[in-house]
Amino acid sequence: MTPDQIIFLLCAALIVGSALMVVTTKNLVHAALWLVATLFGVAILYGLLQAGFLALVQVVVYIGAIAVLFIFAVMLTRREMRDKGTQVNHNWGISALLALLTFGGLAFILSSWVGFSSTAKAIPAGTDTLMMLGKALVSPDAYVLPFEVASILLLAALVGAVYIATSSKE
Amino acid sequence: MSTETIIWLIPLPPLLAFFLIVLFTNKGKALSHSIAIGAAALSWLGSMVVFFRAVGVEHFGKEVFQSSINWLPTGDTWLKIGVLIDPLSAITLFFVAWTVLMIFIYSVGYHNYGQPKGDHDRPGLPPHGATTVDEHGHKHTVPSIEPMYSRFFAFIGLFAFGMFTLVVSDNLLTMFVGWEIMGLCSYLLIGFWYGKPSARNAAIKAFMTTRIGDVFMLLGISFLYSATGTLSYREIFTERVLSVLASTATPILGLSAAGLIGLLLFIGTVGKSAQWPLHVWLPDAMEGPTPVSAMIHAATMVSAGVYAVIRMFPLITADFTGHGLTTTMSIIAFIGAFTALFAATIAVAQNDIKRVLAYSTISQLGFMIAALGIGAYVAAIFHLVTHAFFKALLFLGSGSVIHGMEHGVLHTGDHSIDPQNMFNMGGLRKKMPITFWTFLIGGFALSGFPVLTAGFWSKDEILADAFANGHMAVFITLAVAAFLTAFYTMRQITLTFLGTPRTKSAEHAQETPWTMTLPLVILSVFAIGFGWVGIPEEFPLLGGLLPNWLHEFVGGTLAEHPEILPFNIMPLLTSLIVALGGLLVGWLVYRNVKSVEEDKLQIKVLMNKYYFDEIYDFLFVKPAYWFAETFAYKFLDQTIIDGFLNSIGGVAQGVGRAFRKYFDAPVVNGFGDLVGESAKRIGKTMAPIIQRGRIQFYMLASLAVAIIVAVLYYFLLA
Amino acid sequence: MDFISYHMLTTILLFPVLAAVIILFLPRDEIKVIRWAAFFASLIPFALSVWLWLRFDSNAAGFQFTEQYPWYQAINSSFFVGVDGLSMTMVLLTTLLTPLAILASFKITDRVKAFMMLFLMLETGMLGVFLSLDLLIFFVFWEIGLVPMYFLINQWGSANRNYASMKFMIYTMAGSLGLLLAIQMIGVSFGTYNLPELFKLWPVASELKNIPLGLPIETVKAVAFWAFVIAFAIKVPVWPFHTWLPDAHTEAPTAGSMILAGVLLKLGAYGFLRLVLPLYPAQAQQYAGALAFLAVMAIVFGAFAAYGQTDFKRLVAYSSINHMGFVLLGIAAAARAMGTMNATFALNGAILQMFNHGLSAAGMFFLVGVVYERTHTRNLDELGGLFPLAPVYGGILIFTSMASLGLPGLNGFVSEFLVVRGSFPILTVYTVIAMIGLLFTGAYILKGIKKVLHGPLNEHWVGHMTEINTREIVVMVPLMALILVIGIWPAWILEVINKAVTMLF
Amino acid sequence: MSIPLSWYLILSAALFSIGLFGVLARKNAVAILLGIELMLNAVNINLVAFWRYGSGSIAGQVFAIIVFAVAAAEVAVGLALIISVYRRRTTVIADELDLLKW
Amino acid sequence: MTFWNDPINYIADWLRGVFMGWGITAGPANVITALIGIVVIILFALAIAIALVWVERKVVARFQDRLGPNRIGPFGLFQPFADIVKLIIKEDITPAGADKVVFNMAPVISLASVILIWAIVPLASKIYGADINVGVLYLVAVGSFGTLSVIMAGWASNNKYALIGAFRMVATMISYEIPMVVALMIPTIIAGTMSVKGITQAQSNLWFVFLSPLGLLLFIISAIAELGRSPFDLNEAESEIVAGFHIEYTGMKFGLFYAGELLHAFTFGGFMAVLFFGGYGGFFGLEKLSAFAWLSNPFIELVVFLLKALIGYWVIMWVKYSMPRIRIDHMLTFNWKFLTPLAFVLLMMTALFDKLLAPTQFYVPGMFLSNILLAWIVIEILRKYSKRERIEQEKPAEPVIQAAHH
Repeated sequence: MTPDQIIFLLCAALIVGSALMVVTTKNLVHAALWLVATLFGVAILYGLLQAGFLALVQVVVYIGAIAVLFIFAVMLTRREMRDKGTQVNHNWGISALLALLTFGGLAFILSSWVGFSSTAKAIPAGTDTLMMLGKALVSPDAYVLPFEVASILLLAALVGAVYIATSSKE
Repeated sequence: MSTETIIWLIPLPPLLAFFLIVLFTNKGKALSHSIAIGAAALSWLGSMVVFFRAVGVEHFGKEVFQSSINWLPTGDTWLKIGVLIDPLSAITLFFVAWTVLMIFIYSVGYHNYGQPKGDHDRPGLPPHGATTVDEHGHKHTVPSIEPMYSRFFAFIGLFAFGMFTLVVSDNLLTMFVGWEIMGLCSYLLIGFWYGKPSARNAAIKAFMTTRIGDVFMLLGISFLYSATGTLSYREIFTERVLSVLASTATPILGLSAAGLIGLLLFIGTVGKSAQWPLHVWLPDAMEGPTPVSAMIHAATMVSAGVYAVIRMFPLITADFTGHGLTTTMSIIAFIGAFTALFAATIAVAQNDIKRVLAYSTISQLGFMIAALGIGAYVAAIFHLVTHAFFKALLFLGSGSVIHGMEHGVLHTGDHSIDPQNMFNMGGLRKKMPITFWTFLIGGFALSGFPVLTAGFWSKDEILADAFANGHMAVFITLAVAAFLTAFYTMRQITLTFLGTPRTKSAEHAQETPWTMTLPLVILSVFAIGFGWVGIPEEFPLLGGLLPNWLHEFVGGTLAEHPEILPFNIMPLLTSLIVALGGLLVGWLVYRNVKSVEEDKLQIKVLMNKYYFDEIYDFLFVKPAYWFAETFAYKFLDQTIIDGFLNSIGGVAQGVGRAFRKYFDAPVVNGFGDLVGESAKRIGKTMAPIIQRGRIQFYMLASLAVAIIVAVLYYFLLA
Repeated sequence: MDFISYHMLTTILLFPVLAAVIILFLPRDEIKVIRWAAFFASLIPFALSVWLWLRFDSNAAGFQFTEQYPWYQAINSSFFVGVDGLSMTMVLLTTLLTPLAILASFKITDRVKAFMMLFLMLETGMLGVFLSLDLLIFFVFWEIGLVPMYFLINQWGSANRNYASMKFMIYTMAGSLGLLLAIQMIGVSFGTYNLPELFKLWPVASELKNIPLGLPIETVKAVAFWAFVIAFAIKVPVWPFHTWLPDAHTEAPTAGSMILAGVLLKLGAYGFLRLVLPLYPAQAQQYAGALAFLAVMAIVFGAFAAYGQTDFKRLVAYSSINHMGFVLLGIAAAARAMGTMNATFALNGAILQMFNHGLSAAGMFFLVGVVYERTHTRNLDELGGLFPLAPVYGGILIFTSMASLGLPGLNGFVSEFLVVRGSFPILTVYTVIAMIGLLFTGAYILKGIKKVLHGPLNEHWVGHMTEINTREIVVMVPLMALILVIGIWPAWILEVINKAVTMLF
Repeated sequence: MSIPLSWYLILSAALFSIGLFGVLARKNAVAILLGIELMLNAVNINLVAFWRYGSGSIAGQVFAIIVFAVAAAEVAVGLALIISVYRRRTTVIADELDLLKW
Repeated sequence: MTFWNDPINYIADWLRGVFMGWGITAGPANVITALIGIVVIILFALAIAIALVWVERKVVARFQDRLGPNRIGPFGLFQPFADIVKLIIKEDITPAGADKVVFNMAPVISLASVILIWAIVPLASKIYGADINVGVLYLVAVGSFGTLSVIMAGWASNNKYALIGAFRMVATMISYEIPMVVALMIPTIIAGTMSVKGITQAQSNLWFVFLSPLGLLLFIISAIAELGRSPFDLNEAESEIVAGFHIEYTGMKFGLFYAGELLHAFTFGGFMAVLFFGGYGGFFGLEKLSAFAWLSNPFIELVVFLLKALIGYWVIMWVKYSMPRIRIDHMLTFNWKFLTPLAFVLLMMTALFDKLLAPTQFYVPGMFLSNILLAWIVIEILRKYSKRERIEQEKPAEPVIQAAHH
């Protein structure tokens, strides 16, 4: 039981627990908050995996974005918050079953994979993964194209979102 | 500058002038005509330099000025084009340069440069005159300036380019180029006043008629080219080539290749020099402005036709053994002689001052052709040159007369008077003296007034040649033609200048400005003087006073010098008689004719030119149009071919319809509908159960299916 | 640049389509932008092909700038392009005429976007035919060129456009049907569509590996020959197959007629030169007489029919038939006496005639369009007396007419002279008959000028018939310049053609 | 590193399933989006874990980043859609948006 | 290694020694030491915050031509402690209908978001919490917690003013994060690293302000916006929404927000120093001379850094107290239509020149001049624009139509 494992287990607990809250809690705003917790936990996981950059990006993108999500939740869901009725539709039971099945199936298939319980070798000293990542993202013989495409996607999404959200005006 | 370079440059100034005027200066009248005249003067200068250098060379016929360049790549060889000045082209260049320059200058006056703009003149119509108010407040109607002044100079510039090109070129191709360009210009200039229906029809007539000739000429050129592999004169007119051509036979009329080619080319000339039967366009061409008639239809272009035949003389006479004309030659001789007489007879009955000259042109060209037909090479050239001078002179003179008459017409304001009709004139002698005297000189030259005039010497030489070589038919025909020539010339002079004015307009006729009279004077000098360079040695008294330079010089063009004819009194007497007789008779008859009615020669058939226009119209023009419109287009294309196609289309449609009706609709569609219907019914029953529009339900279902499939897949695999 | 210079032909070939795609994304209402975009887009291939022309080595035998990419390996068909002197001239002509045509159609305001896109696609189609060295590719582009033209006529044409476009379509389709079959047969028999190879294999093939239906080789060849000939004859068009042309030309929009007359007709003649002569020398020689007969019919009846017209545009359309007849005459003559000096003359003449007709016919159609735009009639009897109203236009019209009349000093004469010169010794009688056509060429041209320009000032058109404007002059200037230059100094282009001809045949 | 890969995989599987449940079962459209976020994160955990435990290639992180981008885009558009739907129909309950019904 | 040239490690080792002495194994010992370090840093930050209270009030007073606190202690130095006492003894109200948990969590997160930043603030070459290779990004990331806290507070207090304030705050923060990030990218590009320490060292010879003055300007503006201080203090516009998101907070909770804001401002001042003024170092290479070697002593550096940070903080205050509040739409327009484009242009330009000129001697002048040029162009554009605006305003009939097609 090394510190790492302790930390891992702690934030695993955090993640799963708050994730469950996300999908179950009645109050949508709380759900969003729990989501923040989940994502924060995931960020810590990244940290554990020595992907500091990703961890930070996770925080920036998600927790930043979630704040917005939050606002929408608040703005849109007053009525749902008033009635404290159920927040799940009527065939949630089947859904839960299927979700469990999925989990079971995944776990089963994964466990039958050879590399299932492999452990990581330490990252050799002096390798700057951040540098590698940066180079990989922009070097023509690596991932510049997907990267650019992703940026285009973002732009398109931005424009589209603005358009959709404002179209019903005037 | 080397002579060759100059020769290359001679045709260019007028072309430049053309482009300059068309593109830039067509608004400025003075600028335009200065450019044009300047260009003509440059070419004239060049031509003179070349001419006198040529004269300076001993035995010029043997070594000539020539240079050539590659033009068309043909397989592994090149078609060369170039320039050549030999005695023939040199002397042609001489008179062309002179007449062209004179006529350029003349045009300035003729188109009323310096006169006010017309009151209601339109481009495309002759100027109608303008009203001016003098200091006393009197209204005068004066000639108004040509609306398309600049355009005219542009056109004649282009024309000059064509003519010079034709003269200096050393091969048939570029000659043909110049030839056709002149054709275009004559078309444009005849149709200069395109507003007049008569003018535009005349233009097309001219172009088409000459084109008939040109097409044959093109054939001839192709034939020659394919037979000899070259088009350059110097290479064709060699013993070897000529003998080959003369010896190869062709299926047509048993002519030799040389003869056939000669004939084809000659047909081109027939068109261009308006020989019978293609003469009809020339009289109508008089619709154009008079300088045009003078230059194109008297001095240069029509002469170019003759020039071409003279050029081809070695070819035509390739299989000419000396006695007994070849088929080709006799055809040429016949057409020439016949045209000479035929045109002369028509000329007798014409009342339009320009038409008379037109027919006389035709007939004079006939003289030359005939001369060539009988092998009188030098005589032909001689007459060509002299004729160019005096006929240009006459035309310009007539133009001047018309101009004067128009002035009168405008002054009197009586527009019913046709200023070109000789019977409206008379007594112009006093009104326009310069015109009168120059016209007189020209007329006498035309009718071959003995000794003094150039026309006498040239015509006499032709007659002498015909007589000496015993072509009596030709001799007599030409003699009669010469008589008629003298007669109608005198008729013209008498009606126009002598006696008393027959109309008010004639009374108020006026001498024309110096720009018009100066060329008359200069040309009249040549009309007299040029005859003296070709006086035969054995001529009594005069013979030998001046060396027969012309014969020496021009004769050099041919491989072996044409022999000097022995002198014979017969032809001399003939020409004296016909000339003087004709003049005398003409004067006696028309001395005191007061009006058309008193003219006994107003014979219908003559006045209507033997109905040639009507006949052609009936024989060719109308059928051609019918053939084109009704047969070729309406019947062949629209009825036969398209009809056929449309019927195919119809059949196809019928088949298609039947197919649809009896197979598609019942069988195929039936089955299709069955499938569709059943699917629809199934859908109707299932929809409410499955398709509830709940996205999450869909997701759920798909997930479930996915899982099931996955499980099955896994276990089936395992 | 390096990429470009290695993929020159594909660049020239595909740039128009690329441009069309870009134009697709321009806003529909920005008509000006679209026009200019299309115009400049079409200028680029022209610039490139001029560059190509300068880089082209006329002395080198065979095809240059070749590019080959796998395309349809299952049947050994590859995307194979290249140029020799023959196609080079045609490419130059095409890329020159397209921008002019686009510039000429600036007056169009109806669905400009679609119009321009179709036009650029059309350019690619035509270029493809000229460039491709693979029978299948050749056919593909041959058909591609068809579709945009159909829509151009059918959508932007005048009154009778449906009939005309349908006729055009069906006619050509009918022709290409046989073409396709013949091509497939060759492909099947030899297992390749690669032209240079076929040139080597096919003419000398004494027996075929897998002959369809086990026919004797001669029959097969003859059938294939006629299939090719009819397909191309329809496109040229040769006499009995010509009736689609007057309709199509007359109904098409001005720019359409320009391209139709300027380039599309050349496709047929090009097919003759590129495929028929090299592939079927024997058959060509055998049937040269027939071809010559059809050619002469085209010349003579074309001229007569043109003379019989009262519709200006139709007149010009028939003149195309007449002129293309000379091309075919030259080809026939060459086919009869392959390899001789005269054949070289004839072919030089024919190819140059193709180029020249491209210039003059395009010009004529454009000028007709100019009048039509202003007076909205093409009826010669209603026109007339326009010269005083539009002197500059008149001048240009006369100039262009003279070019197509074959006036010496302008381009038409050179080529016609060469054709006549070449075919006279080989097919004397036909040539002589053709002269009638030449004569009536003059007749109908002069008729056109007379009926449009000449005559007293026509009051009815005062105010309608305005002077030709700068844009239109800009369209005409390059054509006129080339007409004059080729007329006076044809060597620069004829040398390339001549070299190509001497090396090809 | 003393943590076996399996832990990460199981964790992500769990997170994924939870998200899936959220997507399938939640009424509120916004909540559905939240579920999707969870699933995406589960994926990302896997990607990074595989990167860390796999051999040298950086691909895992790159994919993760691209997934971030996709997620951001998805949230933006998704919310925009929800907004406009809410404007028209004043509800964000997924089950009430059943215009696709037969 | 003496206390003087490397205090932190010195103490850390000593502590470790002590713990080992108590018989704790190495691993836990390290952990404990680290925890102690964290606590120290937090305490240090808070201490600064307390000091800042006094500084703020004093400076404001001077700006407003008052004396400011001067009763308690010399120059009123002990005023802050009085305040704290006051805050502590105030009643701690949680409004009815508020979401308790969230309501109470918000101020904590708010302060935490600030203190987290201090983990990477390089106080001196040897005195800092951590030197992570993505420090700059970390700054941004932690900033988003601030956003979160604000919206939580605003929503949880179940008060419309609070919510409005929160919305405004979030709008500001989210939108100004963009120019902020870009402004951060500029030193990153120049220095070639995202680690704040690396950036500081990269400026040992030349401050980046000389390479990218515009970058500094961008940073200041967006920093102020992030802080939500005047002129961007829409979130607590007293005149409209009383106090914005912390309207409902009393006592120490409010205190936490307050301290958080002050500390945040100071921190940004510090980052201004770090990113553009050479941080703790940047003596233009003086310290390399043996005569000035003492400059690189940690304590000197610490002092230098604090001074620079104070100057930055002072600038922010200066702006705050001399500028009026601007309208929310103006603010957003200003960001989206002006600041963001400018930021991107500047970013590209910087990257370009950095690539082109980096090794050459034209580097510094090139960068500087290009910045000046850009600035000039921007000013020109602004002038044209405002002129047109003015003309349109002066036209009487226009506004209707304006409204029409806006």
